[in-house]
Amino acid sequence: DSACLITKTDTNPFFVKMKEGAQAKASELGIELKSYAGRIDGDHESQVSAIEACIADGAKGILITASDTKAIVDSVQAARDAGLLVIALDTPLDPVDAADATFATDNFKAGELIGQWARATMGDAAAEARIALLDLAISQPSVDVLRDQGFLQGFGVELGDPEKWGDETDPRIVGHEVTSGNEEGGLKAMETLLAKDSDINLVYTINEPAAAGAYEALKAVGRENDVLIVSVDGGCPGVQNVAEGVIGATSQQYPLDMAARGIEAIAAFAKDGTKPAPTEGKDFVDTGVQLVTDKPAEGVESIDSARGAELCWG
Amino acid sequence: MDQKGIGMNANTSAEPLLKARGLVKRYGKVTALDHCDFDLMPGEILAVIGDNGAGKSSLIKALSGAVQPDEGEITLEGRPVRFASPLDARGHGIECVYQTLAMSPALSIADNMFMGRELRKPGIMGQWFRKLDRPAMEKFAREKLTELGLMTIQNINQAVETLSGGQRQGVAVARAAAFGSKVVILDEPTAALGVKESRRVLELIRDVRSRGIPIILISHNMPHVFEVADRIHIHRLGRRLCVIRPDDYSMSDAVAFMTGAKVPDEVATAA
Amino acid sequence: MDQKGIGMNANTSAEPLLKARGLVKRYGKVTALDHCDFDLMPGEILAVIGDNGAGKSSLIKALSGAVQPDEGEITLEGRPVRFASPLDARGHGIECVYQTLAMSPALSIADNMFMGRELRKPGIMGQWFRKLDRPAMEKFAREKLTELGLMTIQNINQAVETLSGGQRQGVAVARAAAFGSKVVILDEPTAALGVKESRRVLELIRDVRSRGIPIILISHNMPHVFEVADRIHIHRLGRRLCVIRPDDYSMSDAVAFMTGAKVPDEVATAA
Amino acid sequence: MSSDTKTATSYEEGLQGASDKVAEFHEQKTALKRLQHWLHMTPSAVPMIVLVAAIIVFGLLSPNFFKAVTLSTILQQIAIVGILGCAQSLVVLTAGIDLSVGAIAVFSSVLMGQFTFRYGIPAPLAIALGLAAGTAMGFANGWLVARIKLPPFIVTLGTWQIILAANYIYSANETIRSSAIAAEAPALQFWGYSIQPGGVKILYAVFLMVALVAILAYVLRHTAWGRHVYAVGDDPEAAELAGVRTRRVLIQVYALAGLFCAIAGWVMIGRFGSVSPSASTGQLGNIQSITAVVIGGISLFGGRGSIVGMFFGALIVGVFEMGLKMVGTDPQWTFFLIGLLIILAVAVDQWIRKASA
Amino acid sequence: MSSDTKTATSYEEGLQGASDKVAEFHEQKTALKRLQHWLHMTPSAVPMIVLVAAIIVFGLLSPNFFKAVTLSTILQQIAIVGILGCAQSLVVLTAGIDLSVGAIAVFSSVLMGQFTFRYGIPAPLAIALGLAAGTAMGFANGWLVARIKLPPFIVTLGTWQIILAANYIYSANETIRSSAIAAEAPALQFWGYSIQPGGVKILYAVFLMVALVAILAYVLRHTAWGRHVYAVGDDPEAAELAGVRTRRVLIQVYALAGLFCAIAGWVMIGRFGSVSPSASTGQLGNIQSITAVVIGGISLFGGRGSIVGMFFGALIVGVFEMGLKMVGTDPQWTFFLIGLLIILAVAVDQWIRKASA
Ligand SMILES: Nc1ncnc2c1ncn2[C@@H]1O[C@H](COP(=O)(O)OP(=O)(O)OP(=O)(O)O)[C@@H](O)[C@H]1O
Ligand SMILES: Nc1ncnc2c1ncn2[C@@H]1O[C@H](COP(=O)(O)OP(=O)(O)OP(=O)(O)O)[C@@H](O)[C@H]1O
Ligand SMILES: O[C@@H]1[C@H](O)[C@H](O)CO[C@H]1O
Ligand SMILES: [Mg+2]
Ligand SMILES: [Mg+2]
Repeated sequence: DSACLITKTDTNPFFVKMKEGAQAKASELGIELKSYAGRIDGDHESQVSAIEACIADGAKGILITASDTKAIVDSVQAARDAGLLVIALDTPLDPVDAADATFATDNFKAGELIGQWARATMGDAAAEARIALLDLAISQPSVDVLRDQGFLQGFGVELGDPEKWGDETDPRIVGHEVTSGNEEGGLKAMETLLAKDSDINLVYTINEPAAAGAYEALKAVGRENDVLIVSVDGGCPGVQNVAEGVIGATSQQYPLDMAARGIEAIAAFAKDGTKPAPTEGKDFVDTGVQLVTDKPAEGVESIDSARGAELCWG
Repeated sequence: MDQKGIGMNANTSAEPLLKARGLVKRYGKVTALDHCDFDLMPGEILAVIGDNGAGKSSLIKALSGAVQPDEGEITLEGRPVRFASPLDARGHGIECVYQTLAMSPALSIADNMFMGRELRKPGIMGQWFRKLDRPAMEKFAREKLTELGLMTIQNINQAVETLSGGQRQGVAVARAAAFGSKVVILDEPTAALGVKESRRVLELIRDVRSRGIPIILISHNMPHVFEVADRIHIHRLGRRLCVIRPDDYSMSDAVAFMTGAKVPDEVATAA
Repeated sequence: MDQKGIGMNANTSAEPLLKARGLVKRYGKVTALDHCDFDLMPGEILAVIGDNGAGKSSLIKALSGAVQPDEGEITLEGRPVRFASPLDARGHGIECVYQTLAMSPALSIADNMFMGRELRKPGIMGQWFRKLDRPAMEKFAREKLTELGLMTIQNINQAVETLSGGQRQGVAVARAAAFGSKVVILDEPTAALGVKESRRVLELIRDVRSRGIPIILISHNMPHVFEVADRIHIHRLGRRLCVIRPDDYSMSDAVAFMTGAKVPDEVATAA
Repeated sequence: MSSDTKTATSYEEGLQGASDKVAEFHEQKTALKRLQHWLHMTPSAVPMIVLVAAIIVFGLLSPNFFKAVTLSTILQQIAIVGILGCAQSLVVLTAGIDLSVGAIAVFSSVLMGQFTFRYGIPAPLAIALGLAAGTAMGFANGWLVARIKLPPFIVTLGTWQIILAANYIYSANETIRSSAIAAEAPALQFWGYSIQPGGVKILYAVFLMVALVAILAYVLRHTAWGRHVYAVGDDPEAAELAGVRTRRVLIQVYALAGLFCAIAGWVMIGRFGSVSPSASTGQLGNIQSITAVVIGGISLFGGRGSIVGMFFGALIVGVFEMGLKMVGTDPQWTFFLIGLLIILAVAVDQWIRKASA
Repeated sequence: MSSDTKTATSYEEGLQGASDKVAEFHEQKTALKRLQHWLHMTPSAVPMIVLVAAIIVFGLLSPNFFKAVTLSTILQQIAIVGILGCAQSLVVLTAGIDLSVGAIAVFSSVLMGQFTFRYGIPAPLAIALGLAAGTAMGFANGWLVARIKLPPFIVTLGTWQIILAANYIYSANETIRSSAIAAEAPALQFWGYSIQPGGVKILYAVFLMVALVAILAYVLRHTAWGRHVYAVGDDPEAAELAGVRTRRVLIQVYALAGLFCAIAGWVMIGRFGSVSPSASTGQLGNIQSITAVVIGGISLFGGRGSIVGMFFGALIVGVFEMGLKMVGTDPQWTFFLIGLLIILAVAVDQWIRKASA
């Protein structure tokens, strides 16, 4: 039996780990795994051709982290029609039931957790916060929007259209900049926002590499100790950065777990046609998200960096 | 100062077919044409001679629409004209062989000869599908080259870039001679040609004139010039110095004028 | 078949300075050189004449390293040589003006003249920082052009692309004449030149010879050829038809040989 | 004075009876030579051979590769690149380059979708407007290149960013769902329909691509306009002097390229079902189409190459990507090998040309 | 027979006493004309003027723009693009293009990092090895271009993908963290150190960029090798015939470009602190550097332009990006406006050149 793993890219450590998890489980269960990825984040077309290749190749099932959650639906349907089990990983499809099952982090919640933590940590100062938002890309893919808007909601900023970032009117927001989710982008975006307003004291970042870049920019102007950085991912380098105080708090997700459970589901499906059932009360299997911080805040559940390091994936 | 042609015994009453007055063309610091005048009479072969860099090519480029003069005016058959492009001038029947030949190296001889005036197939294919009539174009091209004696060309579909320098020049001359209807301009057409091929070009020039079409011939070859020209426009330092008839002056005189060794009488008195 | 030079009265005992035997060069379907022989004697001016497309340029390109012949061998001063590039040939003292002139249009006259053999500043700047000695190069270039009478060039730092066709050719000739140490090859050096400028080039050719350097001159200008050449290599259909001395034959004969109107006696008997 | 005239050219008496013989050369006609000559004369043959070789190799490596379904899937995967490649070929033949092809395609598809769904314009009209908009974007490129005389690379680098940003801003990053389109404006998905001879699905889009390639091949080879495109790319100054309206031809080429891109945009809707402003064609379409063009043997310096070569170029890339996927190569290794392929394909091409020259 | 020789050229008697006068022309020397002429003679002046204008406009629009910190931030943001631009300029001057610059930079930085941390090689040696590796990658490009005679676009399109894929495969996408580098191998971060005259921070990287630009400007203008680079780009056949070893020059140019890219990779470590294989320079470095080169007035057809122009080109882009962001435009609009800028800057340049011609 063979299975396919289709990720958004294979350059982001998150997906690298996801692939490792899938590969390990697949070898264990004697399944042949073929992996595909887009060239850039948001590369929808490559994912469509990957699905087509899986169908042509007679795979039993597909694990996919969709780049365009609405647009991929037709291709997913074609695969299901051809008798493949399709499982959405990390990113739910739109509508969710377009896939046979979904194993995902709740990205809005991931954002909300760091937003709540930041608000609780700042206390009264939250009313005069100067917020920098370091987002992913100007095409605003869904994770980008969900985390950003979740963070703002958690922090208590009134959202405009929750389907997009950048339309909020709260004066505490200094600006949004895009980072491509890497150190280089995080650094440049932070430098730019600092030039715009040197009093920034809270930085939201789409992921931990962007956070590391932002930290370098802050360090360069000697503000690394009085600015709060929050992020999402919970990769091992990110958790270590939490331990070292680079990042204040991060929402940890569990890609290895997602992938492994996805492979198990395909193996089961190949054996007797059973399909996985969603988490109770949700329309997807929530693989969980936990806040990692060494400065726990009241009213926000969290684990410390030592525990985070045990669970981390990079 | 109005430069007058001298020695114009015949045709003095006739109106020039192509006339220019006060042409100026500057390239940055260099003034290639400096208030230059020009007259081409109907049916004549007019040679233009002058030192290297005197501005001969610039003059004929201005006359054929390849460059736009900064000042001055041009009239064709008495009507003022402004050529915005070589195609424009061609539309008025002025055909030109430039010193740089103006060929597309990767295209075939036939393609080059018909560039901008391709023949289309008769009937629906041509009218509706705008299909080229290649056999007709190739036949025509072959004929014209044969007339020029360029038989060392082995294949009419050869790319122009594979031809020798002289072969290329032959193709360009054949093109102009075949299509010029009012004026044919040749900028050093025999510069790269052999003895045999040069002779053919001179014959061709006479042929064209015998069809009633006047020719402007730029050449550094005095024997050729004196052999075929009806009148000789001598160009010096960006302007027309004088116009002579080959019967009235010797080659030595012409060379002396154009190099500044002597000053023609009329100009001397006028100055 | 070994083509023999005919009418070689003098120098028959002397060994040719540059010699080629059985050169073949094919371009796809076209054979530009067809087992061609060649001899250049020390200190002579050898003219090469032939129809357009006869293979003259191909021959000198093979001799100067610009193309690699498919077959045949070349000897310089009796030693077999293979030139991998023009620079290679130049290293052996062979300097060539190609028909296409080989200039970089955007660079200045001085840059072009010294391309590949630039002068460096004396002292540390030149040795360590490899700084060019522009004033020296410009001075030299200006002198050489003045020798050729190319005074219409207004600025030695002008880009070559802004020169007239003839001016460009003058620069190329000046370059070769200034640097050739063993052989100077000129492929139609006067094709685009005016009467005055052509005369200077002929004088220059004689000058170079008087420095003991032999010259290969390709030209379609019979009077020039017969005026300056010591011997004339007649090229026809890709090979050497014969070699004549200008004193033994008339221009008409030469033209008849090269165009195939007549067959030289020796060749006729040999065939 | 005519005395010296006569004497001056008297040596031309020698011309009497000059031979008119054409040089004849003996050539060795070995089989190899003849093959090389044929390859040289048929520039699109080289990519075709690479293609056939690739298909055979992958057929041997992967048991599933040699099925009709796989091959039809490859065709449908290259439909968009093939059409963008037509646009790119036109521009490259004029010695230009068009970095905006993908952006024009995506924006045109978004316009078609939004016109229908945001403003309620009937789908066929919305499509026509989308095609017109694409043409206009191409025209703008052409105008800047031909009139303002800016380098094509820089013009289309600029318009690429402008169009892509406009695309995101105008669409507010909203995807229009496939089910909505199928229900309300099926015309948008026209090229996604298929015929199924013997159970093998072939998209209309594939036929469209083949038809466009054929038409363009005809136009370039057999009409005056086509010759002018080559002449402009070969030597624009010479073309101008020879009487080609170079500026007009350039503008037409870019506008036509824009139209082709808009058609590709329409095809994207059919192929992907939905309309998505963040389709990666916007980012990658230019490089993909240029890859097809260059593997197909069209010179980036203009004036040389054929559209059929581009088609084979697109096919080669498609076969390689699919083949490597089916063999199960890791994506990064796929990129690595495609990179090698690009260089190798062109090197082989070069080698054959050189050998036969 | 010499009788007809004499007669044939007898008309040359007319040359006796030929004038040696040079044509003299009266020119109107208005101030405007003189300005135009100066601009024409000083090609890098045009981007400089655009730059100054941009700085003034943004200074007026945004109160914070005109601060030393902002300006030093801009300089440090363009350091990498500026160094990559040096590499790109060299290649573009030879009428080539290098799409692999960013990939070489990123891979070189990864190699320096991994050599140090994976194999425990001392940092200075690891840096030297990284620089050598970058040079080798450039050499490979040059070899393919000069020896196999493949078009530079296609070669570097291929090596771009190959190097980037190799980079991901080799590094397993692992980032080396800034704190680890600072603790164990500070030499890697050398160019991230700064001096702070009057509190304004200036990175060593900025000085390096300026020094590299200055050196390259000298080499191109004042050494024979520099002239050969121009000649090769201008007309390679003519250069070859004139005695330039075109192939050797090409290989040197690409190899040197590779070295510059590797230097940029080293600078990246200093600037970003960490070593990340997925730095966006790998994807975007080529377009960014080409933009700088073209805005700076270097012709993509080779042989024309100056490295100082490239420097101003990089600065213009830097000033615009920063300026627009400070004025508070939305990132999508910034993208849009940068696209416009690219076209406008080159159009202004073209216009001035034309007016002065
Ligand atoms: N595009 C150009 N840019 C700058 N200067 C130019 C340009 N074209 C011509 N010139 C200059 O204008 C002057 C006249 O050139 P032109 O080509 O008209 O001379 P010509 O009489 O045809 O010479 P030749 O007999 O050598 O062909 C020359 O000094 C030349 O350098
Ligand atoms: N690069 C090339 N590719 C193909 N054919 C060529 C090439 N160069 C020359 N030829 C062919 O070789 C033959 C000889 O050309 P060559 O240039 O040597 O002639 P030539 O004697 O110098 O003529 P001309 O007097 O016109 O300069 C011609 O038929 C020409 O078409
Ligand atoms: O959801 C994933 C991961 O969380 C990663 O951090 C970045 O890419 C997103 O798409
Ligand atoms: Mg001229
Ligand atoms: Mg020749």
